[in-house]
Amino acid sequence: MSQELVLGIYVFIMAIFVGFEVISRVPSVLHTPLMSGTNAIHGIVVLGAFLVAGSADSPLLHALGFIAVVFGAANVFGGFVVTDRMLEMFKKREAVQGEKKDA
Amino acid sequence: MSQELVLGIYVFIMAIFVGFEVISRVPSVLHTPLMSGTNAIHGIVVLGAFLVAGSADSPLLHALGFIAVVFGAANVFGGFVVTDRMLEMFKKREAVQGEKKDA
Amino acid sequence: MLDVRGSAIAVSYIIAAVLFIFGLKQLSSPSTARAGNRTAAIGMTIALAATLLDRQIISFWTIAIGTLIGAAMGIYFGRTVQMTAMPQMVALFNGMGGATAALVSVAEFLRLTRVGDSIGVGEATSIVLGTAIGAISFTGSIIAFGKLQEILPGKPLQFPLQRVVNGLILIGVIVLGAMVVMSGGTAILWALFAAALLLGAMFVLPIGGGDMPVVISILNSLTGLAAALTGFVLHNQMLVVAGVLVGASGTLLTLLMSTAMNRSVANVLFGAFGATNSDAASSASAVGHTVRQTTPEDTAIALAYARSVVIVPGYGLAVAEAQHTVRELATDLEGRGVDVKYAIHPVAGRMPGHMNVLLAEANVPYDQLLEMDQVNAARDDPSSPIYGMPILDVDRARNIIVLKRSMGHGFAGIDNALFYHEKTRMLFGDARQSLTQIGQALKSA
Amino acid sequence: MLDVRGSAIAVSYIIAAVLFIFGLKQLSSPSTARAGNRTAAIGMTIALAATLLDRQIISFWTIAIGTLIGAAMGIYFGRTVQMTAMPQMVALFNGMGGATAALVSVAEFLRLTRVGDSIGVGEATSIVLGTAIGAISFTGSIIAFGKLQEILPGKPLQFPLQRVVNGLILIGVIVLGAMVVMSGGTAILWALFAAALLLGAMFVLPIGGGDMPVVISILNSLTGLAAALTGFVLHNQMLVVAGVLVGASGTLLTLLMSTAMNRSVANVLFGAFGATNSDAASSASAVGHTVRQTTPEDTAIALAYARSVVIVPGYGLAVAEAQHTVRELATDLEGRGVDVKYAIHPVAGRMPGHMNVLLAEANVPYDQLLEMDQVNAARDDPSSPIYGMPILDVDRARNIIVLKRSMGHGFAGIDNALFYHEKTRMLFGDARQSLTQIGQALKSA
Ligand SMILES: NC(=O)c1ccc[n+]([C@@H]2O[C@H](COP(=O)([O-])OP(=O)(O)OC[C@H]3O[C@@H](n4cnc5c(N)ncnc54)[C@H](OP(=O)(O)O)[C@@H]3O)[C@@H](O)[C@H]2O)c1
Ligand SMILES: NC(=O)c1ccc[n+]([C@@H]2O[C@H](COP(=O)([O-])OP(=O)(O)OC[C@H]3O[C@@H](n4cnc5c(N)ncnc54)[C@H](OP(=O)(O)O)[C@@H]3O)[C@@H](O)[C@H]2O)c1
Repeated sequence: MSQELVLGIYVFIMAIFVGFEVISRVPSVLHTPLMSGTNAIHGIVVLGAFLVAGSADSPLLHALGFIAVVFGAANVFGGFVVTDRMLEMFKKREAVQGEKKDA
Repeated sequence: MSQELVLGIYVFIMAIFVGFEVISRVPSVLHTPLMSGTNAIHGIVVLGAFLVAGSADSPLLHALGFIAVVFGAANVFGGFVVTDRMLEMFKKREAVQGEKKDA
Repeated sequence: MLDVRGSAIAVSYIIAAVLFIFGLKQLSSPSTARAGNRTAAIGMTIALAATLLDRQIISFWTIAIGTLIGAAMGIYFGRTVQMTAMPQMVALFNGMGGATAALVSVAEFLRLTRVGDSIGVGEATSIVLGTAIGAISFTGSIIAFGKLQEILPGKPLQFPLQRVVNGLILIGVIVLGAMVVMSGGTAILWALFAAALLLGAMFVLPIGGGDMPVVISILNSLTGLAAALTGFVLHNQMLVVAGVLVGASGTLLTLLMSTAMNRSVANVLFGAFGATNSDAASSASAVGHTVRQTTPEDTAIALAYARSVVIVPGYGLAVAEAQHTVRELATDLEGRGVDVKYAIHPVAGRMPGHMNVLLAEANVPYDQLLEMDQVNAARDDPSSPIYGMPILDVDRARNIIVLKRSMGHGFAGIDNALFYHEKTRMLFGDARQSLTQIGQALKSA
Repeated sequence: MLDVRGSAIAVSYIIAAVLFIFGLKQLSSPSTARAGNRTAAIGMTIALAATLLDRQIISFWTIAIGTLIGAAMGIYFGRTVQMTAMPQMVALFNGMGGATAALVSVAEFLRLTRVGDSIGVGEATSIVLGTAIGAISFTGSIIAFGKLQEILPGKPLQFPLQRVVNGLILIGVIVLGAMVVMSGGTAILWALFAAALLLGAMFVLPIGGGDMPVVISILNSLTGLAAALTGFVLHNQMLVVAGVLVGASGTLLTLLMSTAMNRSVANVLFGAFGATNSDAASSASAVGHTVRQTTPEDTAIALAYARSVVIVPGYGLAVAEAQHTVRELATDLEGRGVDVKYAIHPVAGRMPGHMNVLLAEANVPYDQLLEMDQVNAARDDPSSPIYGMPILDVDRARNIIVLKRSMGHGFAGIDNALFYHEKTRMLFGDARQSLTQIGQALKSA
């Protein structure tokens, strides 16, 4: 094993613990936004697509990179936008009633 | 920055998150055992003392290593023993009553 | 050793990873959840901006055009999708993420092999797994999307020897993967890619539409894993952290749903639920209990004179888009001094927490949504496929009124003993129409 | 690249790190806490056994003898210490851990410089910080031990220009550390070590005995940090993880205590609490309210005819070792149908959660211990140094009986308005004696 692999394993394992600890605190009311929010986060893989598309020197790599960027960007932007839309709707009783008075 | 340093920073940061997440779930009833249990865990630094004492080739290093091993071992053994003693006393209502019947 | 630019990029990635974690932490309370999503989006922006500083990138055109197109698509769909269609949307975006991870893995392989260096075992393994998992997640999500969007039939699609065929494809993927790790070869990696695409589709096709939420959740965690593997290939720890966070989230939600459905994950994936048990279900309904009907007017009177009304929204309410109507009805009842609450089963709707989103859309404040705290496992019929699933004790109510269009069986294809309960009255019709009629009747009551 | 043995050691360390985390997770419930402590101990055993496989180790004698002596000491003290003396014990063990970290850092420096290689800035910084923090933690803990054990006076020890002197020592430590990082030099490192030892002692001496719990908690987290830094020097990530976990724990407990005391951490460390405010305190007591006394017999009757009794244990109960007596009294009262509960202030006793340990020792089941859920911040006197500290609303009770030996002021040195409340009766005398007398009176009541 290389020292880098050992360190990588630590990062991996610690991330698992962080993930389970943090996410197990999300109440079930918020599970749909959680799902679509994490869905947006894994779109971060688009940075790999940036690297491929930006350094491509053959038509094949260009094509692969382009498709990957399109898909990845759609994942990221769509994911965050739709999650924000959902969470905008979650309001407290007072907020909802305040709004009704305004209307 | 070396790649190893970058990885080390990730491990460090992730450990901070794990630590805060895990420990913030410990109820205040258990804060004294938590303090003495974590106190035992930092005794793990005795493994550094093992390395120093085991590879010493000068009287000074021998002395430093020896003192460090004694202190570190006292920290580890004392910490775990005293925590175990404390936690042994924490009992549920039924357990306590069962014991009283036995007596 | 990283130079100054490399160090700046590395530090940006660390900051992004921390922001992702903080974002998820903020998601744990409705009052901070929106800020949490934005925190994560800021992390994403920082990470992507830092990536553009990478010296490897020599041309920005492909990136710019690709991002524009992708962002336009994402924002358009994200803005316009109906809240009832949330599960499809998540499936679609998830598939895109999976495709990205697979394509990046393949491209990295092409780059690394062309340079001529032999790839290390660790890297090759990460590439193979990233390609396979990403591809499975892509086609699996597309099929799930098709089923939920009702482009494909929701019923489990089965054919003889299906499991054998799927098993063979799986073995093929594994063998091809091992070959790539051992001897390289671009052609083999492409074959692996194709086989994994096929496997993803074949794996989801035989699963019933009612089980799609679980499937999407699993595919979500698979895409996270594929992203983390890409991180190993690119030596980018931030990607590993982000991917693992998503993987953990998907795994937890999957376990939670299967607990709430009282079925193992394996049963969901391989049980072809809603197909095999249809005989038992129809025989049960043949017993010929009587069903009592009611009218919107009678319902309105019962509601007006109730002290406490508990609304148990199901998928029908979502499909009929009656969340606003039910909200108006509830406001009316509250005006009359009736105590109104919503009791939401954890797997009501088409994804976990889906009903909460729909009711939030209809302006129901989140502190009025009761989570099912008193669940009562296992009831009357041990031979039923949903025996032991946590249920809401609606039959403890003084009166039960069920709103649906027919005596149809829904996704699960099982008869519901509640419909024949002596306290139950059925109010047939589209949920929105029925609720509107009740509302009108209530005004004159 | 690590060879097979190196890989085995690395994997063992990873397992140990995971076990530490699981151990702490189990500590979050009283029913699994004991198993959690053992899980951590297993992790420790695996880690130490793996270390012995290290090729660097050529002689085992020093290790064996040192471990034997240290283990014997640790086990003896751990077994025999009184539960009331827990805080001292933790301080002592903590100091030993700090000393170990400092000595290991110094020894690593000696080794690395003797080989003649120049040390990298990162390593040198870790060594300097590890040495300084470990040394501060060592002497600081020893002074805290002395204060709690009443070898040293509990009152803040102050002299003119103290802050200036401490500031100068701190600057000295920083300058020496910078010199070591820049130019090396064993002599300078020893000077740094000595200065840090002095700083630790000087830092804790002016802090009052009542604030020792906060000090111990800070020193605990510092030792964790020192261990983590040693991990950086030894390229051992498990040490980093373990050290950071302890650091996080200490930091959280520190914040929690200062919140519960309604004081900032800075105020605790530099406020010399209990010294500066004594004038205000004595002037308040000079107002001359009347104090009403009661007798054990009257108390017994009041208790016997109460419907509900809430026992609010303070440090006096611990010092008098009356936890068993109070438990017997409570059992008697319960036998008479009185509802007995314990309400525990978060910083009652000498460390957080200390009272819970003492009552558990007296066989009080943990589900009978109420945590203070309704705290009421800020009461009558805004000029009081404890104004705003969360308090238990004991004055909402029908009758209040205070057990103490005198009208003495305790650690904080502040008068208590409760003693002069019209519903309050003072029962002077040692807590155990008073409680025993009440118990006897109760038997004949
Ligand atoms: N949420 C999750 O996380 C999750 C996870 C896993 C599985 N699932 C599955 O998803 C399903 C959710 O249960 P469910 O009861 O919500 O869905 P369901 O089983 O599909 O039942 C939907 C019901 O709604 C009625 N309906 C449909 N359109 C209607 C309309 N316009 N007006 C009135 N009624 C209408 C249907 O009856 P008619 O046709 O007679 O009108 C049908 O009985 C379950 O099968 C569950 O196992 C959910
Ligand atoms: N637990 C924590 O985490 C924590 C953290 C930070 C600070 N502290 C500090 O620790 C102290 C804890 O408060 P505390 O009220 O428990 O301690 P305290 O302020 O020292 O008061 C102890 C009281 O017990 C009485 N007492 C002593 N021996 C007695 C005996 N044998 N029988 C009967 N009474 C006896 C004393 O009165 P007589 O002399 O009149 O008998 C004194 O008033 C506070 O100052 C608090 O700020 C605790």
